[in-house]
Amino acid sequence: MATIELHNVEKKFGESFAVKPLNMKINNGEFIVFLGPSGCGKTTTLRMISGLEAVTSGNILFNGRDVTWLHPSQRDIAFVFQFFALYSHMTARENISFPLQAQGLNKSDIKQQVASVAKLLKIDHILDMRPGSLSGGDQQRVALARSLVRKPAAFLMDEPLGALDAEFRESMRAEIKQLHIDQGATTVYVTHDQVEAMAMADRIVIMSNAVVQQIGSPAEVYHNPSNLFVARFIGSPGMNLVNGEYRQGMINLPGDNQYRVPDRWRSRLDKDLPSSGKVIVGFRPEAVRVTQEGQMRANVYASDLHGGYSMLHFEVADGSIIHARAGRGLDYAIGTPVRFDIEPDMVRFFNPETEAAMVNRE
Amino acid sequence: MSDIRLENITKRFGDSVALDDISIQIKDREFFVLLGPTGAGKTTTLRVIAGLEKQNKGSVYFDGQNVNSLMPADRDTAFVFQQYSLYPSMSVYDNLAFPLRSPLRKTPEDEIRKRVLEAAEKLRIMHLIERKTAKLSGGEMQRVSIGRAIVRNPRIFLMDEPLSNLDAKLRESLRVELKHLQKTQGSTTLFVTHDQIEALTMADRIAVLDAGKLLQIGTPHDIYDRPATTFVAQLVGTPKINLLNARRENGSLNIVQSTLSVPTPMNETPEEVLIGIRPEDVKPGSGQYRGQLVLTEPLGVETILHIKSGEQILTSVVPGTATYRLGEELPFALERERLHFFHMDGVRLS
Amino acid sequence: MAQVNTVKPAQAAAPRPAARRHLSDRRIVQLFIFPTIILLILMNIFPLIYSLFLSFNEYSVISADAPRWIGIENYADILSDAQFWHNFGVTGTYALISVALQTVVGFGLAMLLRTKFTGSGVVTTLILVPMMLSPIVVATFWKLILNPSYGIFNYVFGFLTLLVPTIIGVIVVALLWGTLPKLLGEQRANIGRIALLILIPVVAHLVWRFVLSQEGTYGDFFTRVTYRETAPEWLGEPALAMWAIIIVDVWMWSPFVMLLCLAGLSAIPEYLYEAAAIDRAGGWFQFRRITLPQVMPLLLIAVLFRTIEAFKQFDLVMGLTGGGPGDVTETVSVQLYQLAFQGQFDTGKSSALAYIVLVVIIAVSNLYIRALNRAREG
Amino acid sequence: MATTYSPSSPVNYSTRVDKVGRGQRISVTIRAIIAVLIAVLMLVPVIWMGMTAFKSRPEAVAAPPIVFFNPTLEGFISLLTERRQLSAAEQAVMQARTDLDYPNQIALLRGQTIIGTSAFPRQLLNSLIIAGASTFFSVGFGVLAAYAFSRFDIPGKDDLLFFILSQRMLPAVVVTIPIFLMYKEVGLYDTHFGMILLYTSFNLSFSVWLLKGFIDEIPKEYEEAALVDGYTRLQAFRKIVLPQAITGIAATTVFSLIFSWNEYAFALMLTSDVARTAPPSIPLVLGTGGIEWAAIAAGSLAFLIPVVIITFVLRKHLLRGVTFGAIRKG
Repeated sequence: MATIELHNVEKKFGESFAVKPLNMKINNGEFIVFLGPSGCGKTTTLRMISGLEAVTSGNILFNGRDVTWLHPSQRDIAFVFQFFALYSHMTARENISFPLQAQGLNKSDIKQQVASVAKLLKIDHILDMRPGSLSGGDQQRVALARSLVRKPAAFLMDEPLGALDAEFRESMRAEIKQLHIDQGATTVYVTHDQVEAMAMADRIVIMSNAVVQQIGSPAEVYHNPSNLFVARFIGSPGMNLVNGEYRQGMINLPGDNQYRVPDRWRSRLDKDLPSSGKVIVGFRPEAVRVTQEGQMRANVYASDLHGGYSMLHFEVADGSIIHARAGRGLDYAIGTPVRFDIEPDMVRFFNPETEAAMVNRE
Repeated sequence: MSDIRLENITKRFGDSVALDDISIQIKDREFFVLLGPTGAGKTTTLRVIAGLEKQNKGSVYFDGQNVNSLMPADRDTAFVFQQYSLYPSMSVYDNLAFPLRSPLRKTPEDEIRKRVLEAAEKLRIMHLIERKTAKLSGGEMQRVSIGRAIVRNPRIFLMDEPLSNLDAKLRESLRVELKHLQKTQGSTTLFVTHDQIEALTMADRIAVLDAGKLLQIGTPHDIYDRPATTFVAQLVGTPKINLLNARRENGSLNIVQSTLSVPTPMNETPEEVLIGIRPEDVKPGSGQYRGQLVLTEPLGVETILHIKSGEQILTSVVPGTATYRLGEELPFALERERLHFFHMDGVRLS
Repeated sequence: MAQVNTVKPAQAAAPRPAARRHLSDRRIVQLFIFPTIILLILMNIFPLIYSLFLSFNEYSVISADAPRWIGIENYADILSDAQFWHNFGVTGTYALISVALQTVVGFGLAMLLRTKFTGSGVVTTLILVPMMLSPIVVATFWKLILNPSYGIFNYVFGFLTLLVPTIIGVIVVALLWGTLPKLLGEQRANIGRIALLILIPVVAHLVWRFVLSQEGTYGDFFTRVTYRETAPEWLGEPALAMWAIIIVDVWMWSPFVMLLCLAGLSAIPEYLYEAAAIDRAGGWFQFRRITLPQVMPLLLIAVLFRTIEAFKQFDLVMGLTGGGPGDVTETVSVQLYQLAFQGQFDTGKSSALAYIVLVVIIAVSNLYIRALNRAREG
Repeated sequence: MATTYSPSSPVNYSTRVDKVGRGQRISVTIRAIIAVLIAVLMLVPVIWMGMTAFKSRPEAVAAPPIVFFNPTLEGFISLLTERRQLSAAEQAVMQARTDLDYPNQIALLRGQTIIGTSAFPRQLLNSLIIAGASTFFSVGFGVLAAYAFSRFDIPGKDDLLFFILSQRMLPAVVVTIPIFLMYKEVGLYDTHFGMILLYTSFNLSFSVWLLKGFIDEIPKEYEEAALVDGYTRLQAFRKIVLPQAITGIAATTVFSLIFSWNEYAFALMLTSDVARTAPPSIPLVLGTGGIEWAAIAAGSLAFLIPVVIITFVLRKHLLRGVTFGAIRKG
């Protein structure tokens, strides 16, 4: 397996940065996901690691060896494309055995290896069919089989679930993660879907306009987003962010709501906030507690069922909407006033100027 | 505003049947959602109501008055398309005014101006009025196309998957806004989507369609808690419902290839049934059942656990804060009264 | 979304139903199609029927007497006439060779112009200009160019044959492209390539000039090759006349094949090549298994379309040789013209000949339109 | 578990992806040079014709062909004028006169005098009138039929479309014989109206197919939204479809113009003098003294220049034009 290191890897088209200098190390057998909105540079980074895209500057090391200028075929990587990249005029079997033929293995070896990988991905029944007549899910399985059969040092995947329709996406997500656990291969995965990233990744690299916003485990980026972008991007809906002003332990929120800051955070807020005292209070929808004696007041904007749970949407005085997650029974008519509180250990604070999160070293 | 009644509507394209004897009653001021996979006939239903498509059999009633013979223009419906609903070469103002300048309505210019600005204000697109539609973002375009429907205050709003081309974050916020707008305006709306979250969150009532057949009509709670068929059960709810094959053996149902068994819900349960268990009804931690944790998918607010019992793999949903070790033996319980039972052909046990 | 405040009468009065005058869709369709159909019937169907009737008569438009029914005599005469089969043969060989050459040249040009370089758009359009010109005018000025004494063709042709060694050099370098870095290592590979590009033509030229042939202008080369005293008279000599027409036809229409191939090549998704690269596929494999299969349908359409056009060829032949010298280049349509509008103006017989040609063309174009529809849906 | 990959494993350079390394730039430049060379070679005939148009009569037929010469308008003058050979005496008289205008001075070089304008300008005008009028009608009727075919499922639509296209597949000669008879009967032979009628129906099949391709690309939803908003089908066609089909209509118009401008066979057989267009007459430009290549080249140049310019203007739609709108983009 391969460890992959990126030293100051950078990509520029003319004067504009596609990827600003990026330094990180992907450990052996790790499942890394590059997550970000379209055009943030995540696919370009993946293509630089694969060699399909030339690096403007910086080096890429596989197991400590510099492969920056090596041709993709010399990097012993497998690349799974969003649109499967299957040769339409060949059957699934020919597609899977093709990379082995290119390496010059003999017929019987190829036959045996194709059979074992087909069993692993449960596609032995479609080996003799053409990709054109297969469902999206099956086509992606054939593409996975083609990359798996070569036992490459690393798997690179560019939004492999993007072209599938909803019913396949959920099951394929679990299958790919299961495959990773069985094979233990270093995998670099690119997606714009934050649910996929959370579900599959050991570590997530969140990018936005060519810059890495945060690198961390799913739990870290969910509970401790490093800035406003990560807070909004992760979670559906994203973190509630309300502007307020901090005065010794209390925050004035719009609609003359007062929020008492938990003691743990008080010293941090006293020190690090800008002189104006402006602060952004962040809390996940599940951190909202609707109770009669809640500190804050708002009016119900809408309430709807999400299946296993319900969502309440409150309109705060400045027009912004707060989302709260509640049990299934709760249903409020539009406009009813409501009081709520925030779970103390799930509240986060952000510096409005730097957009960075306040870090609270207990 | 008015109510709509579809009576045994059948529509064929060549020899394929797009709509097979559909009868739906939509009440005044109701937000009614047509839910189904692509090709289920949802859009055809909208087009039949709007008069863009002529049904082979059955008739359409607006407030009890048969409108079969009316041309689209005379039915006074508003149609918000999935895309291409705005004329690219016109400004936002002209797009909004276009329906009012039609020969049918002949409204004076100052009246048009008043209503256009009013609609723009309601949809927060005042700042876009003079801009050419080609330069708008996806979200702005959809707001303008909804605005164009509002400005006419038609009898019925017909919306064909207006949110499906937008990115996830925009979809979430527009969903809430659209629901709020409909509730405050009280306009009869027929909304088509293939996204079950949109159906559950926005609808007063949902009709589930598949391959031209009407499977079930009911409130979001009916559809989620009492799905009429396995198709409806699997369509609604993420992660997907567990569907397990079970055989009846003297008073209890044993799930095939696993050690799980559940008491029969009623006396004359058929030999073989399909049991539906929602992931949130599988409660690990304590319980009479045993299973091995083979995979975890942390989603932040909650975590999906894949528990293997025998050969069957059950998915369960637990709060994000809970921590489990991969491969560990897990005890778990099943919410007995929230289980679903279906005949082998998918129809719910009555 | 109605205004909450304005009280709308519950039973909204439906606007006056269909009383308003507006055309139903069916009426509109009839109105829109009517002129086209009428014109086509008037100018196409009716004349064809009329000429079918004439093909069974003996009639000449310049003679006073009325058409005389003679049954299928006209057809029998034509089909038994050696001249007809000769002309059919001429048309066939002309179509075959010219389309084959156009396909090779066109496909080669498409492969060349495939990767965009600065100005590739202008170059492509420049190459496309000939096919847009009027064939008769093209034939006229090619007559000037092909003239043995004051035409430039022989000189350019002579010069071109000199270029052959350079082309060989380029091909050798292209073939060795992959192996050179192995032999000379990565850096020095480029130097090796450039050296070969220069050396091969010079050596070839020297060998040619001093070993194989004596002094003489470049034009001489051609005379040297065909062992003849005078420069080739392209339009005068029976052996060369057909080649002259083919050269002009290829010059005019290979860009058409190139255009279709370029469309086919640009439709190939990039990730197929990337997947092949990652799977360590060689250049030849990529061409045979990815490029060719994807371009084939459009190439087929180009070949079919050109075959039909070559079969109908009239303007070029009339402009260049008028069917001469003798009847060496007399295609079927030229014979038809001479039969109908010159000499005895035999309208009956020429109508019969016209119908024979019609049947053949309809069969071939039927194939073409089916292929066209498949490509459109494909 | 993975094989340790060794750089010596067989490596084949794929032509596509070596944009990573530096070899790519060299192979692209070589391709570019060869492509430009071929483009120039392809255009040599047209350029040579252009040069000959400005040569004097002897220079035009010089052997070996001369490349450098001082351009003169002799070709154009002999193309556009009717001339008479002067006797030696008359030439002497003309030599002495100093009030000769430029064309006559040139004619005098060849011992001739201009007695009137030639038929060529009129033929060029005929070409323009017939091509222009027929294009106007064919595109006009074509856009209506194309809209009907594109938006409605007319019974037997495909056969009808095939019938319309097959008109275009027939060799001109085959169709001309019966029309020649009809026109002789009805007195349309060698008349502008007759030619316009024929060219219109000939171009119509092309316009319908090409315009149908363009209209197919305009989403139906625009019109349907207008219908629902209270507009009739006709108004929707006029207000929504036509404005968006402008580029398509323009391209079709220009293509029809080029095809009818270039047409030779019909003009040769169905006109003799009154309605004769340029194509059949260019090859026959015989000066009084043998073939005047300079004049012929001048005629060809005047005829081809507009087509070359239009080809550049139209280059984006060339693919659709020559394949009757069937193949649009790759």
